[in-house]
Amino acid sequence: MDIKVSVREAPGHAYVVELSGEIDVYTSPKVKDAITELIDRGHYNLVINLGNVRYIDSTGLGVLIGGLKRVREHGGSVNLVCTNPQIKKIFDITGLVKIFGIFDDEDSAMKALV
Amino acid sequence: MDIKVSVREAPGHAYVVELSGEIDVYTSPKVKDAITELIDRGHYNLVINLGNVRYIDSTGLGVLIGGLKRVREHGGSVNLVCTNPQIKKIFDITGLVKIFGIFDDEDSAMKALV
Amino acid sequence: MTQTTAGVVELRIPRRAEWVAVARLAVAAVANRLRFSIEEIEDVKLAVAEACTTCILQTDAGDQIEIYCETKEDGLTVRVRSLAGADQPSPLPAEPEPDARGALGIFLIQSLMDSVKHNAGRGTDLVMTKKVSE
Amino acid sequence: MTQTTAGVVELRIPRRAEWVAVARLAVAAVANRLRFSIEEIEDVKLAVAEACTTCILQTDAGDQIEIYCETKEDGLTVRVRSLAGADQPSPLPAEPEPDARGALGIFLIQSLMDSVKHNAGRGTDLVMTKKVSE
Ligand SMILES: Nc1ncnc2c1ncn2[C@@H]1O[C@H](COP(=O)(O)OP(=O)(O)O)[C@@H](O)[C@H]1O
Ligand SMILES: Nc1ncnc2c1ncn2[C@@H]1O[C@H](COP(=O)(O)OP(=O)(O)O)[C@@H](O)[C@H]1O
Repeated sequence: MDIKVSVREAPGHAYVVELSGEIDVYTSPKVKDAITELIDRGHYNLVINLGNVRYIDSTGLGVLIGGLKRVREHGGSVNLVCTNPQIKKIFDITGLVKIFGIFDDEDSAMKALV
Repeated sequence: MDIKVSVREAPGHAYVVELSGEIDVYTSPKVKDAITELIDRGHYNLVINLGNVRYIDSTGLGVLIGGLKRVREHGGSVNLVCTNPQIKKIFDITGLVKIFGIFDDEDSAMKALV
Repeated sequence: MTQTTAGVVELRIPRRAEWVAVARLAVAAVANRLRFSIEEIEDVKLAVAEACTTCILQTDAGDQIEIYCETKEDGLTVRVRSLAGADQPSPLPAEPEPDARGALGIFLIQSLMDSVKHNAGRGTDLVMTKKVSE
Repeated sequence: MTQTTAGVVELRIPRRAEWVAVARLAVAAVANRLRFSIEEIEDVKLAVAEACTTCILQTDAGDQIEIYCETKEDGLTVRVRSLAGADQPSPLPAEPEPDARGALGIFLIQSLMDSVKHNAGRGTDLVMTKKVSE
């Protein structure tokens, strides 16, 4: 019922935002803050790892979409790591699968950034 | 939110009742039926394995106590396998730890039967 | 079986973001009583949570959210509405929000449930159903 | 912090054994909003479930169980009572059961919570509190 956010630098000027827990109307502001801070500091190539996210709602999707819009303004991009079938389904249903790169592991998500 | 009950014969005329899930006012009749059937068939040395039980309430305890009373009338006994600290605590609080043999694994529970 | 699946469960939570998790878990537990698959239970959970989020994002919608679940052998109906608590005056009629806020949530509810009805009136009032598959 | 932990959550379930799991999970979710430890949350869960079981084991106690939770920064108060639904006549006053049925449940509630009060009257009506430790 909570979210853990951890941010770390990866080789090649990319940043990984690792989320674990549930992203909902209560916890998504915390996710938004972490992403906004990275972007404000000039980091526009992000991998957001949803590997340990059990649940995401529309506010969580909204935060990811918002992040993507901002990094694109600077020529950057956001790749997601997601294996949970229920969460993948949400990206399918909403068509967001077409605007995010979605990968099974961090390595592939990272390589696809460049 | 459900209980799985599986019964199997063990060496030395003992029977193991393996429970997994939650034992509450809704599911305990199922547990009671399994134990009653064993006793009706003349099996009085039982190991009840609570290793995969996440939750037990007073009706579940009542079923275990009822089983113990009946096998004792025939010189038998009931040993429990239990490692979950929350469930151990319930046996402590109610003092049932003094009337049941409680063991960390099935082997020890089985050996202590004889 | 009808005996074990037909029933009404009512839940009221404060109309605040931190309580939506309670609605989500309670509704998942209700759905679990029916013959829904795990995926269907997740669908119901998200749909009800989105309805609660809709209640929260609206202004002037009272201080509570009521989640009314009616279970039958073959499916579940959930009504989610914002309402004023007993100790608070009735909310003013809510103006529909001009921006797209919540559109994604409503879209998800429509996608995950078999039917959704929006009752007109102040605040949010959504009635959604999901049938057990097969 | 007060903003995120003070609140009232009300839940009504059918007075039948198969619905107690819903109360249990909802109350665990409510307790999870406070600074309770996992062990304390399990305590609250079991105590509330035992109170629901008490409602169910009594005869003539209406067709619903109401679980009323009030959370504060420093703890939780839960009132569990049996009540007649709107579409059913009021239950007759219940005779106290002569056997020991439910004694173990009441004992567990007393052990797991900081205080329990039994309101006199028909049916079951238990008010229990638990404070957050430290
Ligand atoms: N299927 C979609 N594909 C791409 N963008 C979307 C989709 N659905 C919503 N959006 C956009 O995502 C953002 C967040 O949407 P939403 O959560 O509905 O509202 P809000 O803008 O209030 O957060 C908005 O900018 C919206 O235009
Ligand atoms: N702490 C205890 N130690 C031993 N036996 C107990 C204890 N508490 C209750 N019992 C016995 O366990 C059985 C079940 O108890 P309980 O669930 O309270 O009522 P019921 O008899 O209606 O199932 C009863 O026979 C009761 O006497």
